[in-house]
Amino acid sequence: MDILKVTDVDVSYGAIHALKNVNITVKENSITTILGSNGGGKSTLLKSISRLLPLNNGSIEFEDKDITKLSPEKVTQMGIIHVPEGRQIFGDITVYENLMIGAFTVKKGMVSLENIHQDAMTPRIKKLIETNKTSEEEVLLTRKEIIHNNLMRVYDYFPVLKERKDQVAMSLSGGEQQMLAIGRALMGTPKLLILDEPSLGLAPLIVKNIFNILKQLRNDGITILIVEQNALQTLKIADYAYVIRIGDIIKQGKASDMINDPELLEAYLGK
Amino acid sequence: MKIEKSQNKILNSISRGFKTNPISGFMLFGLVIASIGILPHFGLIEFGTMGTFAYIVIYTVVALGLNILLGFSGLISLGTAGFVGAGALGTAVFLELGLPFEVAVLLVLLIAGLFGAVIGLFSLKVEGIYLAIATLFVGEILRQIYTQVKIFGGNNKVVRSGEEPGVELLGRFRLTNFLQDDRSTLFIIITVLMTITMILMYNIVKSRTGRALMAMSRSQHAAQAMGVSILKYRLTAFILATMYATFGGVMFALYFQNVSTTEWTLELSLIIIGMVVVGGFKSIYGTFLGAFIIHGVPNLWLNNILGDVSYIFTGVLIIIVIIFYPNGFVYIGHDMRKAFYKIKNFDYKKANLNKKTKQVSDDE
Amino acid sequence: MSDQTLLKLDKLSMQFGGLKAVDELSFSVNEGEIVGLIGPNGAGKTTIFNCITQFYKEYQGNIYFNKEDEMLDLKEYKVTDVINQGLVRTFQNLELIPDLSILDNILIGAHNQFKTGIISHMLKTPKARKEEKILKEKAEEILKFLNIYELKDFYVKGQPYGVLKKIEIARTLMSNPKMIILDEPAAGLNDKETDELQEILYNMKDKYNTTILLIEHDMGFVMNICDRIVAINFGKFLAMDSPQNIQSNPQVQEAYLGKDD
Amino acid sequence: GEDQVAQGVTEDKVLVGNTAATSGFVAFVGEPFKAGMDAYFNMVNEDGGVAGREIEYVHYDDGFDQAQGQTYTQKLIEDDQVFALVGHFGTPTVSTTMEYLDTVGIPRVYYATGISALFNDDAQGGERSSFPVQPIYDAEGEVMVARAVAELDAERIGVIYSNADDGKGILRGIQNRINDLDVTLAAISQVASDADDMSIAAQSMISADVDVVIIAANQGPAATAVRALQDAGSTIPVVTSYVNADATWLTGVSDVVDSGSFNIYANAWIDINENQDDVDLFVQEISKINADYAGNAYAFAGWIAAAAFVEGLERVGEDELTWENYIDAMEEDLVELPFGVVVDYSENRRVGTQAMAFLKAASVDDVAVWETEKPIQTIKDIIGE
Amino acid sequence: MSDFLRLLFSSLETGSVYALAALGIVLIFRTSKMTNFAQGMIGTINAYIAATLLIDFGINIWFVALIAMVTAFLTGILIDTIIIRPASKVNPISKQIITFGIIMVIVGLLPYISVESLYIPRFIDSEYGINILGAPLRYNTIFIILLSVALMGGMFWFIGYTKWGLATRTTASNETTSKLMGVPTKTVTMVSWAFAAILGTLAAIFVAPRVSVQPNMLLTVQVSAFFAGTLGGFNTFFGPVIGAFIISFARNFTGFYISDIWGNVIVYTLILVFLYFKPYGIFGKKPTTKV
Ligand SMILES: Nc1ncnc2c1ncn2[C@@H]1O[C@H](COP(=O)(O)OP(=O)(O)OP(=O)(O)O)[C@@H](O)[C@H]1O
Ligand SMILES: Nc1ncnc2c1ncn2[C@@H]1O[C@H](COP(=O)(O)OP(=O)(O)OP(=O)(O)O)[C@@H](O)[C@H]1O
Ligand SMILES: CC(C)C[C@H](N)C(=O)O
Ligand SMILES: [Mg+2]
Ligand SMILES: [Mg+2]
Repeated sequence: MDILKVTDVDVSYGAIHALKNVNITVKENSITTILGSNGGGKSTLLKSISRLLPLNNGSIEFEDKDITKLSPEKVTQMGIIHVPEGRQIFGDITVYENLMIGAFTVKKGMVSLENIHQDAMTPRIKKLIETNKTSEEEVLLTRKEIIHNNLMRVYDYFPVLKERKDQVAMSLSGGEQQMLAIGRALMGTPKLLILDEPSLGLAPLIVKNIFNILKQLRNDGITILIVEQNALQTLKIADYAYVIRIGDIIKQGKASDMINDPELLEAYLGK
Repeated sequence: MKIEKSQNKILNSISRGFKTNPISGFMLFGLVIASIGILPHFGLIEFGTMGTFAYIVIYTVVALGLNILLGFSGLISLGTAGFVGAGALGTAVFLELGLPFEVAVLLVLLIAGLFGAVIGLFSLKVEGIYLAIATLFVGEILRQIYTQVKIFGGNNKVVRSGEEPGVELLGRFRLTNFLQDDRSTLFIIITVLMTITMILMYNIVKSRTGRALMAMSRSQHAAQAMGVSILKYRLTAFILATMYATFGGVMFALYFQNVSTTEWTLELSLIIIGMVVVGGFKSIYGTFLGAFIIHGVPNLWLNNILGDVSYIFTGVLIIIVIIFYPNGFVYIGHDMRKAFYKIKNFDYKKANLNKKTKQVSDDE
Repeated sequence: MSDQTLLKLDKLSMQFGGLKAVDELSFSVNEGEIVGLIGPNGAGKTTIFNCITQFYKEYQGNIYFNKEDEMLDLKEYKVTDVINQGLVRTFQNLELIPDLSILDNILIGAHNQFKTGIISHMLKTPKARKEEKILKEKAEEILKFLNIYELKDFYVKGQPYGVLKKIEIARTLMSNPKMIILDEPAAGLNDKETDELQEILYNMKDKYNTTILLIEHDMGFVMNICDRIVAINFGKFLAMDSPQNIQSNPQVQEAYLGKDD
Repeated sequence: GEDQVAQGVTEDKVLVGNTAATSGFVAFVGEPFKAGMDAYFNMVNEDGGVAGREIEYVHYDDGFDQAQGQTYTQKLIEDDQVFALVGHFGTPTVSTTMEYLDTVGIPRVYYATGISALFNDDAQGGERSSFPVQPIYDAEGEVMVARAVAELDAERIGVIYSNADDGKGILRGIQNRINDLDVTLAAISQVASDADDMSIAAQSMISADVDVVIIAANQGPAATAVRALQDAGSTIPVVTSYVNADATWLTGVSDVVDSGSFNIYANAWIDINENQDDVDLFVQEISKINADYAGNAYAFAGWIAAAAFVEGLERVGEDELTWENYIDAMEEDLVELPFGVVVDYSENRRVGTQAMAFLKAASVDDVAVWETEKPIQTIKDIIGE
Repeated sequence: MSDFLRLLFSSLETGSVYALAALGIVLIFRTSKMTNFAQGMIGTINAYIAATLLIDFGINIWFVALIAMVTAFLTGILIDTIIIRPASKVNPISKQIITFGIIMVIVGLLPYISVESLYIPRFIDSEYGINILGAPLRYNTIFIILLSVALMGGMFWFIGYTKWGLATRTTASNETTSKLMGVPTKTVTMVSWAFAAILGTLAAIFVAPRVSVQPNMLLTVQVSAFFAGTLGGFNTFFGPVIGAFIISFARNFTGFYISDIWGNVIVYTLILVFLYFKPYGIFGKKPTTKV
C-alpha cells in the first residue's frame, strides 16, 4: 500500500522554481530514497511533505488522507516525522529535553510486545502481560510508558546521548548533535520517518550503525524516506529510489536495479 | 514610448553613476535637502516645513550612529536619547562657559567618545538584552542628571554665544534661530553636516572597519579567527554611535538653540531605533527615510489630515512597514523594480536581481 | 616536504566539567604535509582545533607553532593574534557573514593585512584606497583559483553548500597562512564536489605553500589526500601513520571505521 | 510691528493659533484645553464675532515635543501669520520659545503652564506682548504657605514636590515666603512625576512631624502622594495645587476623603462654586463639542484662554487692530474673566493671576466634593496685611 | 524601626507589582525572543476598561478584576494574531519596535475610553491589616505578595517541568523545528501573549490604587520590571521576582536614608557595577556557545 502520495507538487522560492510538478509515492514499510545533485530540490521536496513550504500546485496524501492543507504540526501529529537538514537541535536546552520534545505528539496506544525494551518493562506492564489482560502481541501502554520505552531504545542506538543527557545540546560535538536529531525523531514513534542527509558529519562506524538501524526500523513497521549524499550506501539498504535534478524527477526504479546502472551513477551522482 | 525609453536611459545612467560614485550621490542628496532651506524664500514651501525637516536631518545623524550599532554591529542601545541630550546640553553649557562654538563641539564629542568607550568595554561582558537594559540605566541616570543639576537650567537651556541670542560660528558669524534668514542658513549648515556624516559613515562601513563590525556581529568566532579584535570593534562601534548621537545633539543645539532637559527619554530612544528599523538596517538613505516616515509624515501630513487619530495611525504605520519591510522601507525600491520586471516578464537570472536583491530583503 | 616541525601538540589535555575531551595528546605536523585528524564523534577533534587556535585557553599541556624557526608557545597569543602567526582555520558549522558579498567575506580574512586605520578609511585617503584595491585583487585571484570568481558580488546567503565551504577556504588564504586547519571540509558535499575539493587542496598546498591539518569523516577523501593521519579516541592518541597503515590498524578499525563487512 | 496693521487681521477675520499636545501622553490635557477654546470661539463667532471679525483658530499638534513645538510656533507666526498665540501650551514649548516670542513681539494670551520664566513684573519691549493668566507656580507656592499659616495655623511645613517644573516652581515660591511668615520648612521630599511608590516622601513628612504637607505636583503624582500619606498612617492635613482643584482629581482620592484620616485642601484660581452662571454657559457651549468635558478643568482653562483673548479684542473694538493697540488695550484695565478670575497687566506687570480661593474636600452623601473655605483672595488679603 | 518597617512593607507591595510586570516581560522574552515594550500599555488599557466598568456600572472590584483578566487575555490574543504572528519572520529588534507601534496605538486609543484619570480601589480595604511594631501591614499587601509569588512559582513549574512548558521553550528557540516536533507553535505564542497581558493587567490593577489609572501609570513599573529582569536574570522566572523586590527595596532605602533625589541614580549605578561582574544577573547563566 502507498502510505504517501505526492502528486504534481510544484514549489518555488520567489523566482526560483525548485520543484516542477513532482510525483512520488512511498510504499508502506519500505525505504525510499531520493537522490540527486546539490540544489536539485531534495530538501525542498521533503519540506513540502512535512508541510513547511506552501505549494503552488499539487497535492500530498498520507494514509489516503489529503494533508495538503494541513500545518506542519498537524502532519507531525499524524506520524510524519522529519529530521531536517543541518540538525536543527534546540541548542539551549538539555539533550534529555531535546528528546522529550521529540515525544511531544506521543499518545497512549498499543505497542507490540517485542518492541518493548527490557528497561521499559515496568512492574505494571509485566503484570499486565502476566495476568493476560492483553492480547497476545500487543499491550496498551500509557503515554509515559511509551515515551520511556522510546527513550530506552534511543539510548540503545546512541549510548552517547545517555551519557550526555543533562548537557546543554549546543555543547555536543557535531556528530553527537546529528545523533540527537535522529534520536529525537525516533522519540515520536513515527509512521513515516523522513531523513535529510542523516549521515552528515558522522563517523563511518556510526553511519554503518545508522543504516542498520534504518533497516531494523523498517522491519519494525516504520516507513522511511531518506535523502543522502552517500548514494551507494543508501541504495544498498533502500527498496526504491528516485533521482531528482533541478526540480524534476528524472529517473525512478527499484534501488537494486539502480545500483547496477553505471550510466546513472556516472551521470547524476558523479561516480 | 520613445520618451519612456530615453527616460529609462537617463535613469539608468544616473543609477550607474551613483553606483560607481556613491559620494556624489550623497552630495546630490544633500543638495536636494538643503534646497528646503531656500525654497521658502521663493514661497514654494513654508518655513515651518523647514523646521520639521531640520528635525529629520538631525535625527538622521543620530539614527545613523545607531545604525552602526544595530545594523552593522548587532548591538543595541536604549540610551541614545541621553547622548543626544548630552550633545545638545553640553554644547549649551560649554558656550555659556565662554568657549567658542567649535571648541565646545570638540569637547562634547571627546567626552561622548570616552563615554562610548566605557560602554563598549562594558559590552564585552554584558550582552544582548542585558546590555540593552544596561544602556537604559545609563539613559535614566543621564536624564536624572539633566533635570537635577542646576547648570542645565532646569526646564531648558538656552544656547547662546555670549549675551546676544544665537550661536557664533568661526568666531564671527552669528546665527540666530529667531531670524528666518539665519534659520535658513542654519538649516543648510546642518544639512551639510548630515551629508558629511553620511559620507563618513559610508566610507567606514565600506571599509575594513565595516566588514569587521559585521563579522563581529554575524559570527564572533570567525571574526576572532580572522584576527578581528572584539574589544577593539565593540569600542569602535560604541564610540562611533555615541559620537554620532552626540553630534546630532550638537546639531540640535545649533539649529533650535534651545534645549529642553526633560525630553531625553526612553521614548525618544525608541523612536530613534524605530527610524533605523522602519527605514532600513545598514542603509544610509534608509535611515533618512525612517526619520522622514516617523517624524516627517505625521507632522507634515497626518496630524493635519487625521487630527485625533494621527497618533494611532503613526503606530499602525510603523507596525505595517515593519511587517512588510522587516529590513526597512528602503527596500521598497528593490521590490518595485522587481514588480516592474515581473510585469515585463523579465528573466531574473539575467537581471541578476534575484540573488542580489531578493536575498537582502529576505534577510531574517 | 621538509621534516621541519610546524605544529606540535605536547600532552594536550582539555576538560569540560568532568569530561576529558582531550587527554594527554601529543603529535606534530611537519611543514608541507597534509595531515588528517580522525576519530569517532565526540573524540575531541574539534576541541583540539579550538585549543590550537586559542578559542579555549584552559587547556593543559603545550601547543607549539613554528614561526621562522622559532617554536612559539601559542598559549601566549590571543585568539585574534593566532592568525598573525600564520595559522588559520575553518569551522565545522560554517561561520560566514550572510549579508556580505562573497568578496567582502573573503576580505575579512585579510583583516590584519590592512595597515591603514579607521581615520584614513573614514576619509578614504589615497593610501587606504590603494590598499583596498590591492587586497581586492588578491581576493579575486583566490576566488578564481577556487572557481567561484563569477559569484564574487553575490550575497553569501542562499549560496549552495559547496560554495559556502569554498568561501571559508578562500577566506583563510587571504592571510598568507603557513598552516590552515580545516574542520570537516568535505561534510555535506556530494561526491563530485568532494573530488573537486580534493584537487583544490592539493593545488593549494603548492600554490600557496601551506600546510594543512584537517578533520574529516569521509574516509575516501582522507585516504586520498593525506600524507599522514592521526587517529584519536576518547581524546587519547590512538595512532599516527600513513593512510594505508591507519586503515589496517585494528584499534582504529574497532573504534572508528568498523570492521569491513 | 509698530504702527502698521498687524498680520492675521482682515476685514472680517482675525487669525489666532496655538500648538499643543493633542496626541500622546498629555493628550488628556491638550484635547479638552483645545475643546474649551473652540467652544468659546464658536460662541463668539455665532454672535457675529468681535467688531465684525470672526475669529479663526488654527491648531497644531506638537505631541509635547520641544523641537516640534518650536517649529510650529514659528510656522504659526511666519507662515500662517497669526495675529496672536492663544493658549500657548506646555512647559517644553513655552520655555523654548519665550525669547523668540519676546523678540517678535506677537501677543500671546494665556499660557497653559505656569513656569517661573513667565513671571515678569516689569515687562519691557517685546516682553509686554506676553499675557500670562493661569497662576505662575512660584506665585502659587507663596499663596500655599500663606494659606497654611493663615487657615491651618502651621508652624512646621513639609513639602512633597514633583521633579517637574510645577513642583520645583511651587517649592521656590514656598521658600520665598517662609521667612516672612515665620514658619519652618521642616521636610522637603522630591518625587518623580511618574513614581509609583512615594512611601519615602510620606515617611519623611511623618518623621519630621510637620503640621501641614504641601503637595506640589499635578494630578497623577499628587494623588499618589496623598495615598502614600494615608498608607503611612498620616493624619497631617494636605494642601495641594490649583491643578488638582477639580472634581475628577478628588474622585481619585475619594477613599481618603471618606475615611477622614486627614483633610485635603487646594488652591483654586477658578471659583466655580461662586460663579454658577459662568459655569452654566460653559457647560452649554462645551457640550456642543464634547459633553464629557463639562467638568474638565483643562476645558475650563481653554475657555478662559479664549475669553482672555476676546476681552482684548473687544477692548480694541472698532479701532485699528494692531499688536500695539491690542497690548495697550490689555494693559488698560483689570482683565476680568469668567469664574471670577481677575488679572492685572497694568504697570508692565506680567505675573498672571495671583489671587486664589481655598477649597476643602468634603464628603457629601458619600461623594467627595470641593467646598469653598475662602473666596478668591490675594496674598495680602490672606495674611491680612 | 517603624520607619524601616513601613518602607519595607511598601517596598514589598511595589516589588510584587514589578515582579508581575517582569514575569510578563520575561515570558514574552522567552517565547518570542523579544523585548515587549508594550507590556505596560497593554496592562494600562485593560486597567482603563476595568476602571470604567467599576465606575459606570458599579461592579465589585473582585468581579471587575476577573473581567479585566478576560479582556487582557483577549487583548493578548488579538495582538498576537494581528500583529505578532504576521511579523514572525521579523528580526527581534524590529519586533521590539513593533511593540513601540503598539504603544502608540494604545496611547491613541485611551482618550476614547476616558479623558480623565480614573480610580481603582484596593481589593481589601486599606483599613484592614495588622500592625507590626507600629507599622501597618495591610492584608491587601499580603494578598498581592502571595499572589505574585504563587504566579511566579506556577510559571516556574509550568515552564520548567511540563510538556507544554518545554514546548514553550523550544518554540522560542526555533519555531520551525518545533513545528516539526508537532508543537502547535501558534497556540503557544498566542497563549504566551495572552498570559503576559494578564500579568501586565494584574500589575496595573494592583498599582492603580496608588497611581490612578492614567496613560503613564505603568511607565515606572515597566522600566523597573526591565531592571528587575536584568538584575535577576532573564532566563529564570524567580530571578526577576527577586530582582523586583531588590529594586523596590533599594530605591526606597537609598531614597530615605541617603538622598531622595539621587537615590535612583545610586541604585542604578550599583546595579551597573554589579552587572559588570555578573553579566547575566544574579541567577542567570551564561548561555553555552560552541565553536
Ligand atoms: N530559502 C530559500 N530561498 C531561496 N532559494 C532556495 C531556498 N532554499 C532552497 N532554495 C533553492 O532551491 C533549489 C533546491 O534546493 P534544495 O535545498 O531543495 O536542494 P537539495 O537537493 O536539498 O540540495 P542539497 O543537496 O544542497 O541539500 C536550489 O536552487 C536552492 O538554491
Ligand atoms: N563546551 C562543552 N561543554 C561540555 N562538553 C563539551 C563541550 N564541547 C565539547 N564537549 C564534549 O566534548 C567531546 C568532544 O567534542 P568535539 O566537538 O571535540 O568532538 P569531535 O571529535 O569534533 O566530534 P565530531 O566528529 O562529532 O564533530 C564531546 O563529547 C562533546 O560532547
Ligand atoms: C501638561 C501641561 C499642559 C501642563 C504641565 N504642567 C506643563 O506645564 O507642561
Ligand atoms: Mg538539501
Ligand atoms: Mg567536530
